[in-house]
Amino acid sequence: MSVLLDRNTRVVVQGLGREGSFHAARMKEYGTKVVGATKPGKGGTTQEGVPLFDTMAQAVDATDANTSIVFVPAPFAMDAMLEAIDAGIDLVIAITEGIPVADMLKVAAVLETSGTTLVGPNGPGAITPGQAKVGIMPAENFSPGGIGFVSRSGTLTYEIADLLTRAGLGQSTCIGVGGDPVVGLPTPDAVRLLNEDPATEAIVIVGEIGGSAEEHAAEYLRAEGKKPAVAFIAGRSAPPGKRMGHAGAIVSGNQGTAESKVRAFEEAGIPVANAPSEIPDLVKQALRR
Amino acid sequence: MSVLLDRNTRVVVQGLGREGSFHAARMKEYGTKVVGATKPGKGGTTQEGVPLFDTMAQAVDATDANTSIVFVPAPFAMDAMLEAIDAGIDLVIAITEGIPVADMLKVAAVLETSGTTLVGPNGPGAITPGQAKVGIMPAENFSPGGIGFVSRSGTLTYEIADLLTRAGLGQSTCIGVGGDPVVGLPTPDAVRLLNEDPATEAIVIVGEIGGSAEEHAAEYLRAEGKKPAVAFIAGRSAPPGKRMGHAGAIVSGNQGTAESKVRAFEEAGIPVANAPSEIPDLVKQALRR
Amino acid sequence: MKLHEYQAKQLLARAGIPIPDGRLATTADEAERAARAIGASVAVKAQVHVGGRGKAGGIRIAKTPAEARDAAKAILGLEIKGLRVEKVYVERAADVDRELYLGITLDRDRRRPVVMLSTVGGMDIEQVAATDPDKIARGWPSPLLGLLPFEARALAFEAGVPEPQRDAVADIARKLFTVYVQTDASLVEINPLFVQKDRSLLAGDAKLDVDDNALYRQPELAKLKEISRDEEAEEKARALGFSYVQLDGDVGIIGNGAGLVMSTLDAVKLAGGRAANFLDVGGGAKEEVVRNALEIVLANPRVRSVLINIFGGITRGDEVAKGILAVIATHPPRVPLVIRLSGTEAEAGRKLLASAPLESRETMDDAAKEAVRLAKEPVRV
Amino acid sequence: MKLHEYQAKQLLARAGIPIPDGRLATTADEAERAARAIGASVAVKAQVHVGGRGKAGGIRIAKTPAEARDAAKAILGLEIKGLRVEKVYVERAADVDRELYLGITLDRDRRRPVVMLSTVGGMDIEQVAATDPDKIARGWPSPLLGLLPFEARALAFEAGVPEPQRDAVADIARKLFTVYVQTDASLVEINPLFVQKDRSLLAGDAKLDVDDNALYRQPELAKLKEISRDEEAEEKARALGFSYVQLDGDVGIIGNGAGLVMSTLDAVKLAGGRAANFLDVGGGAKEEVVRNALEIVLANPRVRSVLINIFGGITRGDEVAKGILAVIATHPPRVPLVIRLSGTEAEAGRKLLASAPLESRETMDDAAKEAVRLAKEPVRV
Repeated sequence: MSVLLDRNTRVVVQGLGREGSFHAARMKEYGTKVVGATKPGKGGTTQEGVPLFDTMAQAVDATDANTSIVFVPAPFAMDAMLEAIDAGIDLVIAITEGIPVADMLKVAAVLETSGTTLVGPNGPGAITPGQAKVGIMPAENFSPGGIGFVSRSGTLTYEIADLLTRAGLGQSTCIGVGGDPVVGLPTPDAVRLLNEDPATEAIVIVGEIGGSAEEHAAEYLRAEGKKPAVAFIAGRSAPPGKRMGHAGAIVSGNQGTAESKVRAFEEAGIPVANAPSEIPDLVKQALRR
Repeated sequence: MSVLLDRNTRVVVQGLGREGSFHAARMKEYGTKVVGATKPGKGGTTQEGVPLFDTMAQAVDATDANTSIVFVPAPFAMDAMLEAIDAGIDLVIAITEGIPVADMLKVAAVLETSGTTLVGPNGPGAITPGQAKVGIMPAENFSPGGIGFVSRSGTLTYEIADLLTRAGLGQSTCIGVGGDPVVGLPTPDAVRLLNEDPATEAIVIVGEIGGSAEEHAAEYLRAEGKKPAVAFIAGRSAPPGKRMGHAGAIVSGNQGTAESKVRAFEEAGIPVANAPSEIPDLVKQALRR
Repeated sequence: MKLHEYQAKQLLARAGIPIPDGRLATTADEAERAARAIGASVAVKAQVHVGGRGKAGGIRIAKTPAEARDAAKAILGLEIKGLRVEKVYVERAADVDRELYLGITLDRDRRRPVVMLSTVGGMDIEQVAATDPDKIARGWPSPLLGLLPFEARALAFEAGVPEPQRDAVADIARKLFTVYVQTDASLVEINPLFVQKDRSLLAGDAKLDVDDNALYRQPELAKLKEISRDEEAEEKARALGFSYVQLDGDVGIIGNGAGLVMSTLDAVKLAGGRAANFLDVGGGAKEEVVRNALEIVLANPRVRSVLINIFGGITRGDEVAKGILAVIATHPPRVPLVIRLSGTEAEAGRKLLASAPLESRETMDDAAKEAVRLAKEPVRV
Repeated sequence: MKLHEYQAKQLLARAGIPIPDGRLATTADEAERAARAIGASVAVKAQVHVGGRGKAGGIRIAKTPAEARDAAKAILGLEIKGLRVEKVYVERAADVDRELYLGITLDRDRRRPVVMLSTVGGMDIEQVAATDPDKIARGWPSPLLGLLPFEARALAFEAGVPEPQRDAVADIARKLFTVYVQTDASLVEINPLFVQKDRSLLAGDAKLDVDDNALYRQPELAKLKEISRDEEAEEKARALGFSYVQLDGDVGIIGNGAGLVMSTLDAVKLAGGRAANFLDVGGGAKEEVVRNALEIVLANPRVRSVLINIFGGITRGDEVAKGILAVIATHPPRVPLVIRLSGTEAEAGRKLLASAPLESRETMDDAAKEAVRLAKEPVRV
């Protein structure tokens, strides 16, 4: 068991450019079933062993795909996501960064009435180690196990997965929810999936300053948490009022500060690591209790 | 039993102008629970015994209304319908005529993901004789009974209800679905409601040339009809290519002609009256079988 | 409301859709000057609000300005389906390789706009729809999101538009959808959409009908309204809030509600007569309304009797009766009237009419029979 | 991207929102002429991309053109929060009765725009939100339908806007929402929205921030971009595809991924040091990228050591190592470097760097400790 993706995951790649084809090859190497890619006008041909389709609808018809991964450039990403939703894809994972917020608001509105789950954009994707990887993460840092892992950050995800793996803490599913202000599966929703996943024994939540997703995740776990959890917040040293990178980590007022997030987790009885390196020990302690 | 409206119907009037207040009074006379009306800026006052509210949300909060009737002029009707839907009203009945199709397309899109049923626009409303009238029909033509009655036409509804009543055929619920090209509850959906209503013993369907709602209703009854039905199509003498009034009855190609509709009903084993005056006898014959 | 080709094309051009260089002309002189300014072979095209102008001689190709002059002379003043041609559009002739069809209208069943694209252009699309439905690719964009790029692309693939034009056609489809939304169109069509020999695209013809109910918020388009002589009566009726359609029988019809009026027409036909018109006075008819309605119906010289069928709802029978009495008193009609009043205050109305010089009947069928009988009687003097 | 008040107001005016008569001036002369043209008392307002200009002396009222001249002289050249005032906006003074607040921004939790309206205008709205949240009416319109009339009306009722202005405020809210959508704004605000003594409304101040990710499709707005001296380094970094924020410590930071870089800053702080900057090189860093990043970080004279923390995903460790070696070979850095490489091809990278004049560490914590230690050492000559 796992959430979002497993051995039955069948992926169509949307945007088989340089980055898309590089990562399609890495996903195949990992054993993910990459069943097709969309490339309008090239339908019926193949590229590096991947069958190409003109439209998502055709790709789904022909391959029974249930997942897509979006690499298309930001100006075309909304269209790609909506095409995947329209084609009835269960899980869309959007890697693209730099998508206008207005586009994501439209996508979010369409998601409200669709059966599709969107992970991202501007995230590394998701991986169920040993079963399927739909993303751009370096696979060697991940290993199968019982830790469900949610992160708003890309490279920090690899860092922490590496620490967990070295500590012998394999992962059930790792979900990079994406760093944009508007994402398809916000941290609280991702946490809920893992909380309800029988294969997940403990949850690691990696947040960032800005927004209040971590606070909501903490509230949820306080009320309904079924398993131990450990948190980490990046940006605790950030001065207020400064915008740190594309992550949308804007600190303003009392909302979204590291303090507010740390307090929320502590009030929910969830230990908060001071540095990524502390996470594995905290997880082990939490599992022992 | 009945469909859409009954003794528990609690109506808010949207648009208490000259026409709205005239018909609000007629509805109250009939015994319909007219619990309020919206008149922005007049919230907290009353008009002719009807409590006024600034917004639909306030009206629903204060009165527990489950139904609204829309009389506001066409340029503001979309807003009124969307306000009612947003306020969680179960049944919206729109009397207004002349609403742009583009506005109704937006309303229809919103309806798709709401729990609200819209009857109309550009129709006379609906009545469950003896229980509630939410519309502009002259009540004296209607009487309680077992005939479910769906009509695309306004005055023709009164005419036929009068004929049914005189023939001793009372009505369960009469639904004037409205004459516009885009309506909230098209004929087939209204027929489905009546087909599934235990209090309805037979169904009368009054259609018009244009569109294919009657064909779809016939198909539905052919497959799933549980009770006898009788149909009438207005406009059988209309020459092709002529547009007859606001009803949107445009005859073009092979679609939407009187012949096509009559054929569809006959193929479903549903007798079609040549004139409204034939309807009561056909209903009686159908009930006898 | 229908726009002329040249008006529709201006709207398309504003949205970025390529159209041929063209100029409007109302005289042969102007047409010649237009052809000279264009400096190439031109098409001279009648601007009338009916289809089939090509078959009726309303389109001519001219290789020189002098030929354009002759073409305009031949076309201007022509009657096409009863409409006199008063304007021609002089347009650079396209270098046509193939013809596509692109149109957007309402799909009533789906309650969405439908975008239709076909490589069988230049034909009557309803014909194609009837005989070769697979040749038309259809898409139903959400009215809340518009025609998305992927939807336009999918249409182009489904229709089989070949590579060199595929993206351009999808782009034009999206622009046309913008026109459809921004003009509150009930129909917008490019047929044919030319593929030229140099592979570029060009709107060959354009049709745009505006939703009459939306004209109040389309002031720029409302100004383009033109009323032909044929449509004058309909237009006059519309200005009074009526729906009026002239037919070719002799029984004038006045009623309230489209369905009721249509049924009245049907009843006249069943009684062996032929209706002279469709006239729906709408709701709440009073004296002045009745007078105006009678005036419009009687303006048709073919009318030999008038059947007034009112079922009161909003409309009150006594008000209608008063209206009729007032009209009879001041402008006695030249033909017999048959009245059928029912519904709200109908009894009061019938009482008022009891001694008036007209026939009153209780049912629609009886009233129709009487009106048909009277229409067949010799004309009273 | 931030717009100046005068630019934002032009966009509001174009959408039909009333703004005072105003003119831009870059000299005292121009300000005097502007005041004369306006012919009334004016406000002379500094145009700088920071808040709180009023308290900093950036706004003055002038009753005569001569006073406007003096006011402009006093304001132009002023430094407000480190930004030099180079333009003033001369604007007809409003006849203020009351002040409202109207703003639109993103509600991340609801994934919708939030429209906020309050009768407590002129204040810092975050202050009001914290102390008096009930004083702010909020609405969350659908991004697919826009701010509907009933929603705007409900906001005006909820905020308690009194009758004479209620409809006008609702109307302005809808127009402001159109501006928000059409400009791809991340924030648009009218604060204060003046109610004048004659009951009319007027935008007192206007703020508009544009979503940087949407600038590609907002060419007109992109042209309005102005870079202050403070922002030059950030801007230069952005042009190279980096995110850069200058801070006030002495440990220069380079990393890939916003979260990782933030964690690196945190690690430096935990190790007792202070970061000099935030620099995220993004994905796929190669030689030139590393060189550019180092150049930006070292341009800050406060930097006494540099910590490079790369966790390879798209980015390959060997490429990063090659970049560092090339930079060291051609432009030996003036301060010690500490490198931490992990992830894709990290081992290969570490091998390449083995003999280079820099410190390499296996973990983020160790690397941070070393960088902090080095920053505290006496400067090497």
